Amino acid sequence: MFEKEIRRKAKELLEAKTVDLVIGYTSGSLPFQARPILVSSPEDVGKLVWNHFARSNLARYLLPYRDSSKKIALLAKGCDARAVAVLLQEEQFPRERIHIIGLPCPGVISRRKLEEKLGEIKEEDFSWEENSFLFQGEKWEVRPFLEDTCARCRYPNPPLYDELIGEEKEPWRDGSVDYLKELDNQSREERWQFFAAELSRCIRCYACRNACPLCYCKECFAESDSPRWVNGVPTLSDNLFFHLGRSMHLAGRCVECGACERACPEEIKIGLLPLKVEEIVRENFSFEAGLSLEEEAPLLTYKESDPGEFIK
Amino acid sequence: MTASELEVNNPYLPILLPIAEIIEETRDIKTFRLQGDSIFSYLPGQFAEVFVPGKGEAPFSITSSPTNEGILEFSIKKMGVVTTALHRLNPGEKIGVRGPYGNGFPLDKLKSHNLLFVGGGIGLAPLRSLINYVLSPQKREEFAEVFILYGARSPQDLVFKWELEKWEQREDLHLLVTVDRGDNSWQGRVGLVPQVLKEEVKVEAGEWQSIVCGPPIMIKFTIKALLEMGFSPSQIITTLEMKMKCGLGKCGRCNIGPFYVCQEGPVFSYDVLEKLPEEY
Amino acid sequence: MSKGLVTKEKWWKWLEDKKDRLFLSERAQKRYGSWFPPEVKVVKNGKEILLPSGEEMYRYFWAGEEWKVEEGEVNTAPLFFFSLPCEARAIIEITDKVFLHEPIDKNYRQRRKSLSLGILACLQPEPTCFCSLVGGGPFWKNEEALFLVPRKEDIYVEGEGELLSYSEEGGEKVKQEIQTLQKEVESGLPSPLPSYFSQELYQHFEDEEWDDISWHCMNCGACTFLCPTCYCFDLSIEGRLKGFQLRSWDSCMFPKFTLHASFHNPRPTGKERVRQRVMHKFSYFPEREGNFACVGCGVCVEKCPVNWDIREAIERMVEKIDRLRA
Amino acid sequence: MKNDWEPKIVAFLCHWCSYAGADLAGISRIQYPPNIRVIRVPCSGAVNPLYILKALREGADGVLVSGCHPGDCHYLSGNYFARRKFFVLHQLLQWLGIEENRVQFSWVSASEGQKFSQVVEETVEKVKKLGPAQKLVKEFTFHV
Repeated sequence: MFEKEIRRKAKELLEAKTVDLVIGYTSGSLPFQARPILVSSPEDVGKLVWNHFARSNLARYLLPYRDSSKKIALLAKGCDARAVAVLLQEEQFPRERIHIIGLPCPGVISRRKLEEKLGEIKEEDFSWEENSFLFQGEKWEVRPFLEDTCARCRYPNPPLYDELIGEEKEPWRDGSVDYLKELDNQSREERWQFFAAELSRCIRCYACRNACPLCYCKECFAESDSPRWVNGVPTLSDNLFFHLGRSMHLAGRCVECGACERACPEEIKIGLLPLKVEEIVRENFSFEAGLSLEEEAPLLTYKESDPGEFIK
Repeated sequence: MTASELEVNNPYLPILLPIAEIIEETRDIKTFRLQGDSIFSYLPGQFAEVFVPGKGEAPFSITSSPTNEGILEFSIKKMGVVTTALHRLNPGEKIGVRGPYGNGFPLDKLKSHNLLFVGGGIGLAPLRSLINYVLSPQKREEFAEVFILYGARSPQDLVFKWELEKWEQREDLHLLVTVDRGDNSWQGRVGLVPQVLKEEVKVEAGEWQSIVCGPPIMIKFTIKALLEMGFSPSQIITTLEMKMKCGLGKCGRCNIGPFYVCQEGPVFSYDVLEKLPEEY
Repeated sequence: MSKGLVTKEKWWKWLEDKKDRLFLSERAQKRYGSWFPPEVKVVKNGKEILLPSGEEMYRYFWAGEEWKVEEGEVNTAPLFFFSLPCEARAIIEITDKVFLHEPIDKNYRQRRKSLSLGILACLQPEPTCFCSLVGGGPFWKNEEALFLVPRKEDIYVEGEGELLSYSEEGGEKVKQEIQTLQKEVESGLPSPLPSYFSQELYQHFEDEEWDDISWHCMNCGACTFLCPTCYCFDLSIEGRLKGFQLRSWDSCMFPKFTLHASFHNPRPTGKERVRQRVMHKFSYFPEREGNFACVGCGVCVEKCPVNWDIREAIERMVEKIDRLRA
Repeated sequence: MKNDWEPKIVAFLCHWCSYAGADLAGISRIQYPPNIRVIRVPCSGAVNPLYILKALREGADGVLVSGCHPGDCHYLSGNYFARRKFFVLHQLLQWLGIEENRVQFSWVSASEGQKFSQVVEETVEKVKKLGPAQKLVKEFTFHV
């Protein structure tokens, strides 16, 4: 899956000193994991991997270098590149210090779904293609195994890149697989029951926030002492407060990558809230974050014709 | 189970005491005096957790001397939520205290030595506890010479001016006061503490113990100056500030290396401190 | 201490009057759920019982003319907690040492006094498990707790108390079977860290390895919150005119954990915080209390969103230490 | 107790229009329910969604946010920005099935004392129907 090309490109960029650092994925200590890695020497490019388990949004790893002078090459799936675009637009990183290696994304696969359908799994039983894989010799489509957040992806291809490795892909999404839509079809009481159950499991470790490339506030409202919005105890009401507050703060900025949900150690469907917010923004203000560097963020602008019936 | 079967007290529960007096030291520093029979006994250099109902709790070093019985004083700079709330209080209102916590100054080690106190800004607060302890009629004979060097950013930032005047009058101590920047009315010394220390404090390091407290940067350069003056690391004692919550060595945040500042500190001698990681 | 076999029927009989006072760890439930009634309360680990994610330390209220404070009551009904050896060890060898050490933490002590522990032998260590590396083992036991090995039709029990009176003598054969089983389970596990590790690790505080080790950690609190041994907490208040002093979980991974009111932060970046976590578990705590503050349950490894693996950090430092010693 | 229950409603009123509108209602002796607790804000655009959540968390049974009519903002466009923000919040709360009727928005100008009293009446009525707030109110229970 273009791993060789990625390594070759990384080596080339590092050797030519076009960049000082490459941020990509490497294989983890556990099977079915690809974790973020920083490569600073051309000898280490062999550590880079590219597969169906690139769960993180790497754009979040750019931010610690904001005030350095390092030039960074970033491997970017569609959503990573969209996040970079928002960061650029919000002036969180200078364009000239980032080199985006775009990667059309084959979708992130859920290990849980693999286990549910295939039983006990071992890494060596698999051989992977972009759209399919062989498991113990048997061929399977990738699609049913995708993470919920990825099954509804509309932009597998980076809208912004300095170079692209691999070929542009058709989005998976055709409306048939969308866990947000499934929830839309439920009654409000059912939805509330669903969220109450999900959010009462939240331990407020803030993995979702920390995995988010756009949650870069120096002090998050959830941890602020003055004013103090919530306390540190993960009760349902304060969990709800945190996730609602976070979703609202991401309104018109969220790139729908779902990294928050994939980061949740309790596997709470936490992406649904920001995703719903983006749907509201898209349907009412015709805006999607991270697709253009020019178009103004929807909550920083307005139209006189904006919906207002809810206001008396 | 190792714990005894005896009833234990809730160590987090504060005692509520009315504020007897509030002294405005500077624009942003006030000294709060609490009075009462229920005040715990403590040593110079220890600290306590101060609780403002409805606002929160924070640790402060005790600035009064235990020789002044039934009195507990804290000098507090307005910084965050709790300190701002404290600054809004009036005499008569109740606040909670629990403690004392920490090791305090090593009195046995200091006994019969000459003592050089070097304080900067509000850093005089914990030193004041020991100074007044040493100067008290009951204890004065146990210690030899006393030299106090105190500095602040400006004349307005000097704390305990009312007490500095008293000290000035005493014949059994030397007092040097300096400011980083003077103003029109300032007749005294101008100069940074470490600099004044090197230039004007002529002591034979051998018989002295130095006790240093102030902002981190001042402590750093003062220690350097003291070492140059011939003080050995074990002759330099300082008291540190760290973020603390419980004061009981349990909440896990105030450690420097394996030492909890709320338990094994806040007073450290430099021979211990220099071997610790610089994470303070 | 006595040993014996308890049949299924007798086990259920013993459980009969304890149903509503039973706690079972999530990981023990996966393995031994069928041995417990549906009423059993499943918790992540013992921390959830002894150090809940939020608890009231005392109340305060404005009584018209002045402030008052008063203590709350801790529920002290006797409880039973069944868990894997690692999770029991987290209580006995780590949190007990912190909270029952002077000054005794009253709330913890009250709960602990009424909590009986049952250790269920771990027969299927997971790929993330490393209890043997840090001084534990799948058959770790303690004289304070019941030790149980559930088998097909009966449970092998060691310990004291009422359950033992339900047991029958197992004889030499059972003893042999249990020993064989133990050997079998322990065979694939790593050997203990060298005795010099905790002291030597401290000497490597300044090493540049920490940059690399900590790089991909996002500094969320998943590992610390889910860890059965991580006990660090925050104290804060809730409520203006009446309210309570709250104790809630805190994490050394969060910048706020050590941030001074002056905005100075002694552990300003992820590197210092990751190092603190490793050092606390593998150097500082052992120095103070004599054992690692890690029981090797592997939950942090399993749950980490970015696969930050504490075993790799340890391995790397062990290798370096051994290289330098050679 | 249910019969005696009166909702507490926090009202964020913009200084230039709605606050003046409330004032006018007072001066003109127009009656409206005493359930609201007014917080004056410089502009409806300055009302952070967190304020609304916080009011509910701290025990308000309802929240009213009121500003100048579109086009009348003292700061030219603050209320247009507010409208977008609150639209998203309103939709989100509605979708989640939490408390969205507890959160009411209105435009009330400085001359609309009558309208202000109506808005308050309607808000109180709606909140009364819902009963005391629950879902976002801070909770605290002892664990074991």
